[in-house]
Amino acid sequence: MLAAIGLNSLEDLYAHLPGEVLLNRPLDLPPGKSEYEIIDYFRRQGDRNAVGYASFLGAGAYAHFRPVLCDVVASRGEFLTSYTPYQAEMAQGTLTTIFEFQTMVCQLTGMDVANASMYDGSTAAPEAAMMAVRVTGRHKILASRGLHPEYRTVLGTYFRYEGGPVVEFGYDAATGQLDWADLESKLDGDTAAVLIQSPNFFGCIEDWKRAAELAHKHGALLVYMFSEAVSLGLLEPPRDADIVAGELQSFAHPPSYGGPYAGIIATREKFLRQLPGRLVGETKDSNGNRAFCLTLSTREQHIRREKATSNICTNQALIALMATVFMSVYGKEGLRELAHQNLSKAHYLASGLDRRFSAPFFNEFVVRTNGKTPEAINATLLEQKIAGGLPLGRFYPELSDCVLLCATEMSKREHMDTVRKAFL
Amino acid sequence: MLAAIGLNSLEDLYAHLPGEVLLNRPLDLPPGKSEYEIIDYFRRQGDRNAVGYASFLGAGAYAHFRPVLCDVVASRGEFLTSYTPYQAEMAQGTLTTIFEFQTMVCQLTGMDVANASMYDGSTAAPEAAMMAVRVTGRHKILASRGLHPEYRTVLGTYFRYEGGPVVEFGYDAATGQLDWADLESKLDGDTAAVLIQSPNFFGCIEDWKRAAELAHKHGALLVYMFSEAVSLGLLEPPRDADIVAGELQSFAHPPSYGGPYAGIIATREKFLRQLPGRLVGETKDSNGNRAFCLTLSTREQHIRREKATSNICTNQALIALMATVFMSVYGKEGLRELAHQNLSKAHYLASGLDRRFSAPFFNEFVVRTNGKTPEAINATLLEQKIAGGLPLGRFYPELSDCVLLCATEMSKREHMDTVRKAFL
Amino acid sequence: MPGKTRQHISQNESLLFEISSPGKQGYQLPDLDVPAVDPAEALGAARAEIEDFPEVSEIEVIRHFTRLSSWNYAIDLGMFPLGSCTMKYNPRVNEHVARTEGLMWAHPYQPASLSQGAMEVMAQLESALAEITGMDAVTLEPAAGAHGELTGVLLIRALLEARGNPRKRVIIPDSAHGTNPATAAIAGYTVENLKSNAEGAVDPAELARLVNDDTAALMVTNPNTVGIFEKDISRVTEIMHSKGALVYMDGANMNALVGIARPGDFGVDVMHLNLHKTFSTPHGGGGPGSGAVVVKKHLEPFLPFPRLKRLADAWEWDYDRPQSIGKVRAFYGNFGVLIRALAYIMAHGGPGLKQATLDALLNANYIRKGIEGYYDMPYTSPSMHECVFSHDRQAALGVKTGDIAKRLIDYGFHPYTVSFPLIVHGALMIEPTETESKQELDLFIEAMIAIAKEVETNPKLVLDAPHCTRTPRVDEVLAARKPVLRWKP
Amino acid sequence: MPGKTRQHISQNESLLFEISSPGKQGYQLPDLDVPAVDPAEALGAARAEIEDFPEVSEIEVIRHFTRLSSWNYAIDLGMFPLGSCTMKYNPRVNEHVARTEGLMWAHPYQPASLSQGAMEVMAQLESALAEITGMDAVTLEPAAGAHGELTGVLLIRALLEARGNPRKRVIIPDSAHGTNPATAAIAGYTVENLKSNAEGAVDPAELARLVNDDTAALMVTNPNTVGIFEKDISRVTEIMHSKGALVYMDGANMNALVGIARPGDFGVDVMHLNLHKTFSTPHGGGGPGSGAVVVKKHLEPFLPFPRLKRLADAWEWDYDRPQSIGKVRAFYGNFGVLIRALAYIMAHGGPGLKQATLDALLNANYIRKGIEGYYDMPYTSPSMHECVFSHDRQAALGVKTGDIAKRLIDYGFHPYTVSFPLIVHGALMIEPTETESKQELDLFIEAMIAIAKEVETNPKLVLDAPHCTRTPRVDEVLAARKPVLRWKP
Ligand SMILES: Cc1ncc(COP(=O)(O)O)c(C=O)c1O
Ligand SMILES: Cc1ncc(COP(=O)(O)O)c(C=O)c1O
Repeated sequence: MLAAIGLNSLEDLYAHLPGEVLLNRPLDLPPGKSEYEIIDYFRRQGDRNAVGYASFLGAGAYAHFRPVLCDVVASRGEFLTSYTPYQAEMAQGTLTTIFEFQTMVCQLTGMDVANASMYDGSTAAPEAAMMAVRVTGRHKILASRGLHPEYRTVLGTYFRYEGGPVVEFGYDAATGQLDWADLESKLDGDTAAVLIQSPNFFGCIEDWKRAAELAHKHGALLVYMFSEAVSLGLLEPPRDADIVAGELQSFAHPPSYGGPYAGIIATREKFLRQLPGRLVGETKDSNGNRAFCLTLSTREQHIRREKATSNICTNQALIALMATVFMSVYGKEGLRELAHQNLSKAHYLASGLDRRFSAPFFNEFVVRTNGKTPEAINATLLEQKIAGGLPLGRFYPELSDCVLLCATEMSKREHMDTVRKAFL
Repeated sequence: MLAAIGLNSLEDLYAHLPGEVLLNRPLDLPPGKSEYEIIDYFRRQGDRNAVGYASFLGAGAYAHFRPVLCDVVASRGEFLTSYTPYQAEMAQGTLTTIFEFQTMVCQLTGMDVANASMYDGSTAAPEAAMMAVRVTGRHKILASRGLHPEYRTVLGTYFRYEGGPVVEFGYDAATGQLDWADLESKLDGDTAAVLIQSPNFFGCIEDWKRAAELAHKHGALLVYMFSEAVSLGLLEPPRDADIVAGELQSFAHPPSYGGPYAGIIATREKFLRQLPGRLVGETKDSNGNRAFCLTLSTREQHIRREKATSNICTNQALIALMATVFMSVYGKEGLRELAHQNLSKAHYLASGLDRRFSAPFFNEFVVRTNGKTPEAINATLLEQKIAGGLPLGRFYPELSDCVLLCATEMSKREHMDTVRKAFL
Repeated sequence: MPGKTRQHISQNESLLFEISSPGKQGYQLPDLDVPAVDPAEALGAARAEIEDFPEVSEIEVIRHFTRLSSWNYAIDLGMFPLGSCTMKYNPRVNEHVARTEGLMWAHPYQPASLSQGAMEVMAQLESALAEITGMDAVTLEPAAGAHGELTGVLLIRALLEARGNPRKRVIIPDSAHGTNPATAAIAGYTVENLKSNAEGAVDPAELARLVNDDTAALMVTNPNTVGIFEKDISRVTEIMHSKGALVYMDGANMNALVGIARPGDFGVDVMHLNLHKTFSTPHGGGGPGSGAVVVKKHLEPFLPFPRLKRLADAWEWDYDRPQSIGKVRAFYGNFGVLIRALAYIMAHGGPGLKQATLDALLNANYIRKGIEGYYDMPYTSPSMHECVFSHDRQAALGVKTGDIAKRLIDYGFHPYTVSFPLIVHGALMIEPTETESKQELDLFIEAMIAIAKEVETNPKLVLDAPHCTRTPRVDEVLAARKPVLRWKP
Repeated sequence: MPGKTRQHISQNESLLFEISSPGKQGYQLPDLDVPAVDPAEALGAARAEIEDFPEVSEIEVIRHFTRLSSWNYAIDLGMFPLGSCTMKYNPRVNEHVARTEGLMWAHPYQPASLSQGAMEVMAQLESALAEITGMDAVTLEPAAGAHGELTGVLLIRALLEARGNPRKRVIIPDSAHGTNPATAAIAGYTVENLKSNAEGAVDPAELARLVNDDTAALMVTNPNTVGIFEKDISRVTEIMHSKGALVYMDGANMNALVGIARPGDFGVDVMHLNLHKTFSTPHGGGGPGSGAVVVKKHLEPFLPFPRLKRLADAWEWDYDRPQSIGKVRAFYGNFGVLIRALAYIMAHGGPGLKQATLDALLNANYIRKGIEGYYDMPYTSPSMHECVFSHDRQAALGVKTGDIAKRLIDYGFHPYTVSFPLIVHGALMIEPTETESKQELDLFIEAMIAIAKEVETNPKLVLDAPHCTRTPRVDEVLAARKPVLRWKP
């Protein structure tokens, strides 16, 4: 091949680079390893993490059972090793699954349109907020303190230079739901959106109907966020919200130490043009048969450049595919039953414990540690191969005597009993 | 659907069965379990077995590294969930891989033709022997005591009613190779075949050239068997043998507590019509393009019934496919290097130990335990999470103070050192 | 270089050997952590190289097999109504659990103390199969159905020998699968053909005429290969037993009986099960399978060794079986397949297994009803899990069952079983299994009807099928006339 | 019921919602081992049902997605020469290790004492990326390239702010990828367009003219999007630095430099890497990716928190980062993708990574040589890892780059990147990557030449392409004119 292009050595391929930019030594990295050694290495690293622990951690990353089919489908090379479906004629597989994904997300959220995925729930927050800014022409964002603390941090990072402030409003010390008075006092004519999360970070269900009324009264949009997608199996879809954004990790993806996950954004038809991210639409092929393709890309960076609705390009397609398979396997009945098991397990876990908040909850809730420290309780649990809940002091100093506990369909009764004992 | 076939209840579907044959109670089996519980159950059973042990067991089942691609390919539904490729027009995938399998088996063994697989190495022995009986019209089978003891047992079971005796000949107490005098003394005009294994059960390399000469001198066929396929990466292909039969488990399949494995039979062109099992042949489709299909089925049970060359129907296709991928991944150089690593590791393990036999060996060998009992040595190794070698007394009373040790490319030096210490 | 004889690359995948070129590698081994040994020195002679063995890169391997897989049809792509093959859905969780580390890496000779989990799995499966069949003991050693048949006939022979006379003949209905006679022959018996009656079933009178003191056994398939339950089965087993002969049942069609009738309850002495049929383990393009054999108490002493034995607190392998026929296979059987079968049984549970049977019967009868107006039915007794038609009506117009099968491919289905059983001239043997949806069945019926009409209006269309596959009709005669069984440079 | 509008079932897969029918189930949950709670009671209001949500069986799920997958083209099926996308082989061992139990089930909030393995993996990757790029510090938090760009520009802004003035403008060459300007805008900068010179490269003089005290940074891609190394890059970075501005490098094309040149050595202050390009993590139909950002020491204090911190004998997460820009994503990044990237680096090792780069350059130049006689080349400087042509010669005959791309599909290849970069009118942007064999490259060259000839002899053939796919030309205009973005009953 070298001969064919008239070169003598591979080094000639970059002989034209200016000398001063060249690396004139080998990379300081060990020589290549075999498959066997690589598997061995990661196996050893994995074993240094928690293996075989029962976990009661939630807080934005949930351990749900993963139907085997999710990996079976996502492991097929035709999906795994294909690119963004720009060439519709040879990507109908991916395009069809995204169209199904968009549809199911709409069905779950009660919205009209949904995109093909965002990076994750935390980045969906600023994307939704920026969308609201574009829609309303206003600049102020109101974010509930019940919104995942890390989501709020990300929101702040993105908005630092968006020209408008991100103002937080509090939660009701008794119920754990948003503080209506505080919210109302901060709503004004420049408010673009109100961001709430339900179930919120404390696991409490928010009253989105009332929040929507309030926001709309001031001409702001309501952004309904969620970090536990399974809750949508039982909760009323937030029909009055203007934008629904959240995290689908619960659908088939393991906690995986924080990523990759998949965010979603869904909204009403009328806001479609302001939606960020990729969209798949139905159309016809030249034989007149139904076909799908990427569409409305005039919103996107590769066409609109600095005027795009977002800078997102690569998204989380494969995770979205896993979620699509997950939703297909569980289906209408299954998703409801799954949610119901989460609800029941969490309420079993909560029974007898000193819950900090009174609001209804789904599969997470906050408990007081009464005397003991959260750390002490978790330490005793660790000895029994149980990863306890999240001590809240880190994110809410005022709740430093509280722990956020989560139960899912994977939580076994005997482990829950052990946890409960630790709190009594 | 019931209505469509004019029935009222599902029970009507078997109402015509005579009452006395009906089971008039539910099956005494527990109710159905979920994926989650099933995975949990087998996980628990697996954990009751040896997990995380280094093993030096061989003796017909070998722990070799499995290139990831083997499972990736064999897990594709198109291969995994297809049937025997009777309908060539929709099975070219399977047919092509079998054709490649047959070819690679021929290249490895130095034979002209190979079939699409047998159940395993042990059943390949009687199939090869019965084939020799058909070819020669003779009835006596001579089997080396160096042939895997379980293979010999299976041979005996199959041959009990074949009309001819299975006579064993011994091994040389010093070299561990076959006892030439004993073999020669038992060869006669009614001998259909001489079965030898190389490397034999003791790991010793046999002189198949000389064995072939001897067998042929008496008009018998030489059947060359192997249980460790990796040895073919370095050993001379047994070109003078008339039939080569063996076990391919080493190529991509884990020990899996004894099965499923995959047997092979290869032979010379002239014996083709007596070959048992399925064969794939090259042909053309109606466009004149190369295509493949099952062929020469007039040898088989579904056509020939009681006169078939064998009663085998279902074989080990998927295991053969894994082996095909394994051979493709390693290829010409790799298989040789793999064999070389096995050779080198085994010789490292053997160094300093009191080998019972003097013959050259590949990746297995017999050691004396000098004073200690094999059981005692293995007990101490077990404490260090090492599964030691196979105590031979069980199969060879005269070797009850000996252990059969095996090393593969997966054997780590530190573990080998531990094992060696245990013997000193 | 592989030329694009047809435009699309998926239209002409080369053989590995044609992709191969010197020096290409798809593997990497760890560095050797011990001194390298010189092969020639250590082994005497070492081979120079593996002549013509492929040399390809990793990406070429994955592409080669991925492309090839796209030429296959499979259960995962659609209905696979092969009669007698029970091509049902293969649950993927079974594949998952079969790869459980502690099970897949278990060595057959590792100490019993480190094998309790594997033995527990086998013990659980044995007892479930005994309960399902109504038999007393089980061996999981046979690797497939035919292997199970051999095991079973050897058991019969061993028992008769123990009683003093192995006898000479095994009676086999003319409707039986080829493995039955082939097996009897290996066990040293001569095969006596039993003619089926007008319903395609065993005729007790005819049977009684044949049986005598030389008769070792009857090998009967129930439901038989025309999908009909042998209604006289109890009478049949009596006849055999009254003559001191035994009854072997071919259990390939057990998918029709699980949960509703048990061979052990109607006089069967020994039978095999195809775990790769009734119990959903994947066929994998031809195997592996498992041919578990279940027997009545009187045959138990002769079962292959080793046998699972329960000690106070653990399982052990019992090799002390003086009357055993020996071993039919090394080690203990196709363990990996056994895991899958147990997982299937666990997932269904007792009620689920019966439901599956009922759905299998329902689907078969739904198809029968749907197409019986278009194809001849040689035997009209009620169908169980499969229904068998003949091509007589179509053959009269020059179209044979094999042609109809090929045309079915164009409609997106794998063909039914062609020209088996032999007692049906030009058979179309259709077994949908319980895992097909009504939608898929309706599409199949639609297709069969459409083809029946094509045979009348445009037979050539059917005779030249398939038209929609990348590979049109393959010349099997040419393949057999001058066999090319391997690639050569 | 899904009718067979086209004969073969693989020719018309329905949507899940069309296969769905009430009561069908593909799941089973364990029995609830705690008291069942009444949803309405516990939650106030519970939804009645998920309207129109699919109800299908397990076999229907596997068939649906297996069939759909057969409509896709992928790296596993053949060459995917998308310029700027670095579609190289995705080693399967990476998928395997990403599913290591202790890693995949690690919860981001589990105690550090139970996360040392995960942190070790990230630390290893950070140091490898620093060495490869010649930079001082790394954040693995960004989820993709564009996300990394945003992180990088925010870092620049934070540094400038710390120096007293964030400045107003970011200079971006007109050849840049759309994410560059889109990103600058989000970071609150106005974008200033830098016209490329006759070689499609940055013109130092022109740049010097533009930079002033309002200039925050230059976002440069090197090699640039026409596959040419910016030979004046050192001069360029000097110009920026001399004006107190910084240099951001878009590292999407890093596959051309690994092991031969390091951005840290030619003045780049901050850059992102697309681990899903250069480091082989699969694109998965559009993601997930990872946009690791590497920076020089002066930007380190501003990196997103938390940062890995080495204690005496363990890793911990350091949240005490007063100058940090904050977080760009929850938790620590796309960990699962990071595992794959590290596995890739380990498999290649130092020498292997450089070899991969050389092979990538070789393959791109081999293709350039092979087809440059048939397609116009707007910029003739030496190509690095990709080569960019224009359709001018073909457009004169009425055939555009998009048409040539569709025709390429008929030859079994995924098209190159169409009409990017914008500075090339009707661009054909071709990046083969190092993992393609000479055989595949020769087939591609053959195809490109054949098409060039078809354009002259039979343009319609090209204009109407593709002809060999199950889906012919798709109407994208119709899709955009009246958007149907979801299925409705
Ligand atoms: C009726 C019948 N008997 C026996 C067999 C043989 O079983 P196997 O193929 O597992 O050896 C089959 C399978 O084809 C069969 O259909
Ligand atoms: C040159 C260039 N820059 C930036 C990007 C954006 O990277 P990502 O898609 O990972 O966000 C891409 C990928 O398409 C690219 O090609």
